[in-house]
Amino acid sequence: MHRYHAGERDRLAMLESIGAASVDELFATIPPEVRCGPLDLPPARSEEEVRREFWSYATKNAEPECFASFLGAGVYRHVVPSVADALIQRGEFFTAYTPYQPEVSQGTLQAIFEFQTYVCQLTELDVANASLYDGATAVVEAVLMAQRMLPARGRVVVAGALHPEFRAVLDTYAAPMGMSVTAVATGADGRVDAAGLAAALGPDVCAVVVQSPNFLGVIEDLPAIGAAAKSAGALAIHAVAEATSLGILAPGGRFGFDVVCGELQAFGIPPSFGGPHLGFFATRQDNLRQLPGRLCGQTVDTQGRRAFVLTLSTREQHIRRGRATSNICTNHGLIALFATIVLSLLGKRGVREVATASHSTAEYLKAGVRSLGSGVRLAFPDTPTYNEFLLLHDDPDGLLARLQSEGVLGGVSTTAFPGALPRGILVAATEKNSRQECDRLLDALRRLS
Amino acid sequence: MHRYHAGERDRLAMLESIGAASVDELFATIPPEVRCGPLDLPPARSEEEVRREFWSYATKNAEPECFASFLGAGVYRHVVPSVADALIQRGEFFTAYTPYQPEVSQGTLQAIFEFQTYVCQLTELDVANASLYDGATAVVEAVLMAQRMLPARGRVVVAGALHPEFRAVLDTYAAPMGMSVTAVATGADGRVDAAGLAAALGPDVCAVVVQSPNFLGVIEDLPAIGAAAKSAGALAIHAVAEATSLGILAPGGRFGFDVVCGELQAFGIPPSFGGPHLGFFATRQDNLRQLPGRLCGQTVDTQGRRAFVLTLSTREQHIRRGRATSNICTNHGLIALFATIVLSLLGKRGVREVATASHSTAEYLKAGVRSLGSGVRLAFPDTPTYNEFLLLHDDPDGLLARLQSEGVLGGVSTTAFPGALPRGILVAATEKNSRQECDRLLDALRRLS
Amino acid sequence: MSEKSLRERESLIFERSSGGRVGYQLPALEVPAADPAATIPSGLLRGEIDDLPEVSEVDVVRHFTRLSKWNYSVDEGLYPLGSCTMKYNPRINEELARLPGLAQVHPLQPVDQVQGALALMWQLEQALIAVTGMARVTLQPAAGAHGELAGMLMIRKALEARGERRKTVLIPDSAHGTNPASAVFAGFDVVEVASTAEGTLDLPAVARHLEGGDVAALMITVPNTLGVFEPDIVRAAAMLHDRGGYLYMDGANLNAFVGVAQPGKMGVDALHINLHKTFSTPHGGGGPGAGPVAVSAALVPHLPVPTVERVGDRFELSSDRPGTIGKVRGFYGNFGMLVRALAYIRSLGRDGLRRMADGAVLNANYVRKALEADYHLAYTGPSLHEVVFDDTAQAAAGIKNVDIAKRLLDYGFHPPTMSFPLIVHGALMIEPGESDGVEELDAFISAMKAIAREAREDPALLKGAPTTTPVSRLDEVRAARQPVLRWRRAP
Amino acid sequence: MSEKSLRERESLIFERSSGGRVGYQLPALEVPAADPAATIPSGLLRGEIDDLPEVSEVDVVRHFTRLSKWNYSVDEGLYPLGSCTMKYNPRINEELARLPGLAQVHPLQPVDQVQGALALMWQLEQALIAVTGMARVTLQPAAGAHGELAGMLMIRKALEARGERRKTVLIPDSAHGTNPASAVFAGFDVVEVASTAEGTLDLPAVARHLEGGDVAALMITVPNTLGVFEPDIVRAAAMLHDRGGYLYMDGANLNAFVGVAQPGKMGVDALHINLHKTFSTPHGGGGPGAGPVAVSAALVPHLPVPTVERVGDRFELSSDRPGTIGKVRGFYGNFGMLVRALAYIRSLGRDGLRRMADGAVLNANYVRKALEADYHLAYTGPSLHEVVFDDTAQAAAGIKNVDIAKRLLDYGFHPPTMSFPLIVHGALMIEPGESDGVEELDAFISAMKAIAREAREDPALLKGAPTTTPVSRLDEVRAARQPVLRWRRAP
Ligand SMILES: Cc1ncc(COP(=O)(O)O)c(C=O)c1O
Ligand SMILES: Cc1ncc(COP(=O)(O)O)c(C=O)c1O
Repeated sequence: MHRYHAGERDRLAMLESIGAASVDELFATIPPEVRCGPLDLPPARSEEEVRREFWSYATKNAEPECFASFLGAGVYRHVVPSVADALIQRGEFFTAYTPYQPEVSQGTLQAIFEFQTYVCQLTELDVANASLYDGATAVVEAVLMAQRMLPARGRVVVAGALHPEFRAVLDTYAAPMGMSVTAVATGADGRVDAAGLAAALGPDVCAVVVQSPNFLGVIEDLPAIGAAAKSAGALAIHAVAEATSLGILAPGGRFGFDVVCGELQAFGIPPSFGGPHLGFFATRQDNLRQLPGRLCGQTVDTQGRRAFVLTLSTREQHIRRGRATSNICTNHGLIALFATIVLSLLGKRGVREVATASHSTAEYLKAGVRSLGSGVRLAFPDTPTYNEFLLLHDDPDGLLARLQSEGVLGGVSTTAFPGALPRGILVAATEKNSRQECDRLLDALRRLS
Repeated sequence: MHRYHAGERDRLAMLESIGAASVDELFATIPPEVRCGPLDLPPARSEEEVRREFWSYATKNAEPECFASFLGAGVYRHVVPSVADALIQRGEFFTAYTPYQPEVSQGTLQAIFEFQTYVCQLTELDVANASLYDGATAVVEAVLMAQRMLPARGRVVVAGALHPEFRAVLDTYAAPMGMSVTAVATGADGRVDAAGLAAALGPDVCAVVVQSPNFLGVIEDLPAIGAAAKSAGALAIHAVAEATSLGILAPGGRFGFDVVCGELQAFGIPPSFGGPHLGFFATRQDNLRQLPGRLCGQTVDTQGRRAFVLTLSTREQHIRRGRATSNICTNHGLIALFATIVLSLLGKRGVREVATASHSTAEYLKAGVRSLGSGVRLAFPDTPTYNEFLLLHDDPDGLLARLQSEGVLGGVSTTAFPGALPRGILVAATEKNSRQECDRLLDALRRLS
Repeated sequence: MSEKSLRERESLIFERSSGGRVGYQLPALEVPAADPAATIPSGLLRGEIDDLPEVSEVDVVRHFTRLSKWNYSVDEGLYPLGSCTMKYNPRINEELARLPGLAQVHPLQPVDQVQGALALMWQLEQALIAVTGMARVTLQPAAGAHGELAGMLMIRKALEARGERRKTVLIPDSAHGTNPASAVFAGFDVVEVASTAEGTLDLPAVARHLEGGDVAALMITVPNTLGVFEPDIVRAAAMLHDRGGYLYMDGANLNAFVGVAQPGKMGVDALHINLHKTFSTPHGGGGPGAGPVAVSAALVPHLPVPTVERVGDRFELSSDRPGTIGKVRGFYGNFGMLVRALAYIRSLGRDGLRRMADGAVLNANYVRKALEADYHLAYTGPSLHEVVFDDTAQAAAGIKNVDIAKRLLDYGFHPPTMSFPLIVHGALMIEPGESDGVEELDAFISAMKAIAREAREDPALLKGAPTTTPVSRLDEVRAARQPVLRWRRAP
Repeated sequence: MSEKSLRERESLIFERSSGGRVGYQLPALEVPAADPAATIPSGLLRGEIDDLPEVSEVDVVRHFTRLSKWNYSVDEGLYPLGSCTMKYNPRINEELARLPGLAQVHPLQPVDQVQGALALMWQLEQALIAVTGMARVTLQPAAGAHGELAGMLMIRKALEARGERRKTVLIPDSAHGTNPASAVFAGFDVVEVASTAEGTLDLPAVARHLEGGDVAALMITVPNTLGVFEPDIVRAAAMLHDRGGYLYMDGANLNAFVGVAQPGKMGVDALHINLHKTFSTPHGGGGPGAGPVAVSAALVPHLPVPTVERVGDRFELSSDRPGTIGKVRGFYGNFGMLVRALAYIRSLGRDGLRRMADGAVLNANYVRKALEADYHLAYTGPSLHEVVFDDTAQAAAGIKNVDIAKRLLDYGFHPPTMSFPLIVHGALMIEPGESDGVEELDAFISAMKAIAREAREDPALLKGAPTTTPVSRLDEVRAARQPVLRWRRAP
């Protein structure tokens, strides 16, 4: 017998009670033509053997923690408090299902309520859901919501410097839903070109999506973009890929945006080769009935005690089916719990400190690059950035390879992405990058670029 | 303020309620001449910084898991089920105190009761305590118990191949207690020399201590030694350093030994540079009142429900003070829990399999050595061993260094120990050593010895 | 202050805030501190976020430890939630997913730096192909519903490639809510097909719909949401294929027949696999999961990009797939869950996976047999991995399925699924899974039997249940009518 | 079957056993299987151990998860157990102690292979020297009591080195039980010294004993077990030293004055430091701890071997110490706990350690002040880190300290220490520690006040307590009279 299953004694006793001669008998309804022989898989492995196999995968990856790493481009390496991972490993959290039975799920539910609150605080909006898959799908959900709210308008305008992954996923979803996507060119300063935006807007536009800081690291002029969207009657959507930026940057909520959504990975979620990360979605109270995904609300029990419960589920697929506000069911609950714990630990002071430290470190690098006088230069030397910036270089991949051989993961090459991005390297800095790491990068850039 | 402490607001409110102007005031009773200035220590470090410091310690050690490792000599590398470490990390277990309040400690208490049962099963004795510090102090406690029971006898006889660490600790404790220690020479077959034992015994001997498998890996003739001890009127003590051996070898309990005690580290406890490991102690029912350390017993609550409680504590220091059966207070509870979980997982089949696999692997190595015909040879080619054996070699340290450079930790050199041990290498094998690792060792020995 | 009130109530983390407490310390900033007011236009800045909490590390540990204690979980006992496949989540998988060489890998490192990650994904794809007998698998979707969408988008693409724009997707009325929702978000119109009296697919009805020529696909769950194998699945596939349609299989119930049968032999064109069900990645109180989609050769050209391709002994990420639907999410999938699923497959191996299905089916039939006398079976077809009772037998006493469920909480068990499948009114959908031994099932059965007795003899006990849980029944109407969805500082 | 009975009762693991279940799988044996019957004399072999359990992995996880839920722990709330210094156990320390480069290191690897481990031990020794102001520290002892023994053995050796064989050790009657026990196991005779009316050391009595010339040492706890600083400690040390004796300090209460004062300035010759108290290594439900002993220059020659020595930028293990007492345990100490303690010291740093003492003393005085009106203080000297009330005020109602303690369980708190110090009859020894914020202390205080009220108004509530715990009061007499100390298969 296998360690994950019950034993032979159980099997015999149960078959007897069922009145079946063998387990095979219980599969009698499955016709022979769909049956299969033994699976083409290796036999059961012990923990030791499984460990060996996975250690071998792990050692075939270059682990950023062993380098001075400046990788970002949507996935950031911030501090991870030890407590967060320890707590999510409590069986009560990670082996529970979606909290459909509130009487025995108050732990998960209260944590979701706290998560929703954090998202509202970060975004300065009224309501937030219990999580979505990731930043890309969160942006899609926002656009789909806009379409539902403005069904006569079939076009969405997106800033050119929207994360290419967000954009790609939006393209996948938009066409079948009968929507077209117009991108606004990025100006010479790395920001949305105001004239281009104005030109792109029109009465058929249901939403304007702008990411800030944008994919090139640049902080967008949210108030202006929000106002332009509003005056065109479209929903304004602020997409966030580097959520720690919200520690110092005002969110779209402050500027009348209808939705602030995106990715919370930056709050300590492991990169994990791209997932699971953490999509979030916040909007104004008015849009509540159109909100995609689960919501947890406060109520009382029969004895008047405060308690929490999943609510407003008439928006959801299990009730509304084909007319639901989204098809999402399983979301990213445990990662939302993780972020809730991280945000609780960071608290008022830490959320700000992470942002200022990351920003300061990036500014230090930018100053260093300015004085390098070598083969790299800042793409947008005069535009404010948060913790990431684009370095122009003709052969970014070659340069990165040379940096790597000196123990530096210098950033992400723009050649990895579709579209007409300037050739160069996106360099991201966080509070985890020591001054010494920064100096190593600058020194290597001076010599190798 | 520090993350481990409460905040400034608390401090002010509390001082006010106490009616003190400052915290310093509360220390007024400490005279100036014993006061100190700021401690000569670095300032508070963040998790990231602490991690960096400890990673640097870790990388300055050669990690046996990265080698083909045959280290043993009292500390063994057996399989460690993932579940065990996950469970002992539940805060309810590792942040609780000794279970003095049974109503809110049934978890710890029931686990101790199960631990005691496992020890009784492994040793074939009647009662076992809740753990001791380690194998060495367990042997000492056994000898001290013998002395209490036979106060007129001031000498203890130990087999020469008792683990040198056990022996050293015994020496430390024995003299102040007015006891002398006589060692019996090891015979040419690696076992206690029967004639030597007979000669050492006498009416002044309170205990005979024999380790099996002994420090040289050899299985002792427990029935004969037990009988000799008995006929001299002394307590027979079976010390165990490689507890997985009890999966196939009969314990002293079967042969009339009074005590079986020693070290349970082999059941998956991390080597951890020597501790914390897990001392155990089992004896016959008759000796119950003389047993050192804590005991957990079964009883009922006021509603007749089965429950567990620390019991027979009149033996212990907190009641009996200077006349206690031991001075131990804090023991190795969490490690005992770990072993309890490992033993539960291994169960009837696994406990035996670990032993047969370890034995088989060592036998494979011994056969390989026999056919090497090179510079190493088995010290005791004709005496049964369990999973460890002594390879004779003139320059064991040099040979080990050469093996290490090929990625093999070949074993433990006998030159590291005091006393007249034959020059050579103790080689230990467990179920974790693959055939390929064994072949690497044999091949390297052939070439390098 | 009442007894236990301290431990049974836990404030919101925001209410615990106390001035000057900190829960974390950052590494000392060694570079000059940049003043955002100098580097960023002030109109784009914000100040401190006032309502964020100030709590210490121990406050946080206690808060979430206490919260956790109000949850029920697989680690504590049977979790017979139908359709959810709650099974043991091995700890080794958690350990492996956290290996720094896996958890810390950035998705945009050059492929040379991530050969281990790609190898792992490739191995998982191969394993899922072995299990399903399908042509290829995309690991990208984040959950079952997401997989449904990806699958339906592929079907759409395939039709487009043939120059067709069919709009209709047939879905039995027993289907999970995500099926119609996903079809709609893929741009289709859903036509619901009523189930037969046996609760299975109405093949003649399907045939009638096919006549219109607009049917893009049939979405069907196998075994269906009653736990019954769809007897006509092969015929349905053939009929669809004859009429240029596709068969989408909801693979949420795959656990029932792994190693016994293969969707690849049933004529399925696409199915999602909830790794968080069949392959034991933890449900996490609501995810994350992973919903790989296995496809037939017909849909391979339309897989999302990138795919992992083996080239000699190297692995590559390929986006060279002209017919692709594109990407359905960022990067390559919920890699952390893929790690766990592959570890689970390796641990169980060929025979263990088959025995997993055996165990699931055995357990469900054991529970069915034991409770048949006490609870009504809406459909009596043979069960595979789950059995759906209803509350008909208790209706006379005014007892509803929810009352039975809540009373079960008092007996220390998580209840079955209730409001699903919709074709069973007052459903009690029980899926015990294969992890549990007979003693746990027996305890559950005794509880269910005791409740059946109580329903007859003392129904108020059920109506008033639960009484032993941290909170009693909630005012769900109030939650929805006066939504309070976030904390705000009391004015 | 009664409600909740399933979750509130958990069988013994042995009772869960079911034929054919396995909880673990070993790696495949690749070498030929040796038949022990062929390699080992049959008389020395055993067969399968019949009563070992057969359980699956999920059985084990559930078993110990359920058991854990019956415990109270620091992670859940205030644990005001006097003398035990229950404080927050940081998770980062658990993470670091498990680094493979630390946890997997074998103690008998050549020193070149373990430079990191030795560096860590050396750093911890330096840090403990900085805290105590003593000359050197041995990290070998496994716990406080073990440290006491090591310290007393060193004193014995020092006397021997001077050719003296003194037998008497003076110990105040307020001392912890391990003090006399350790002195006896070090071969001394204990003479108990009655405390003064203030509960402190009776200096004239010490002086009288010293006249005999046989006093090897005085063992004294600072601050003492009432939480009061010993006012005469410096004078006592001088008197002892004048007469050739030594001062052993029980350092269990060191938490009270770290960064404020140093034993090195008090004339202490040896003290143990319970790393599991002051330096937060987890208590683990009964250990493991670690009990390093810091010594004055006089005892340095007698330290246990080996010591860690720094030679240039290398570290060595040295056994070159002719006056050593030898070894008190295997290898070098509970290294895993040393890792945690050093991490704690690094995390708190210079100022954090001082603030730790501040917090402990502040919290104790806050609780004292708040409860003074409700509970009787046996000794009224100023408190440092703990305060000892007694049950005198409740005695009229027939209430004992144990009744108060058990009632506190119903309010969700762990009780104070009770049967210690022996000089306080009916003691309630409260040490809140520094981890808790004022709201947790206030909750505890309200509970204590409520109980004081109940003691007057409804004493039966206390006598019948606890009622909300997994079990009620136990029959401890039965446990001792009819000892059942292990499970046996029912015949
Ligand atoms: C039958 C069925 N289909 C689809 C789904 C949706 O899967 P997911 O929650 O992974 O999105 C579920 C989940 O409960 C299900 O039971
Ligand atoms: C004052 C005092 N001394 C000594 C000890 C013994 O320490 P340990 O339990 O670490 O052996 C204790 C432990 O409770 C104590 O409180």
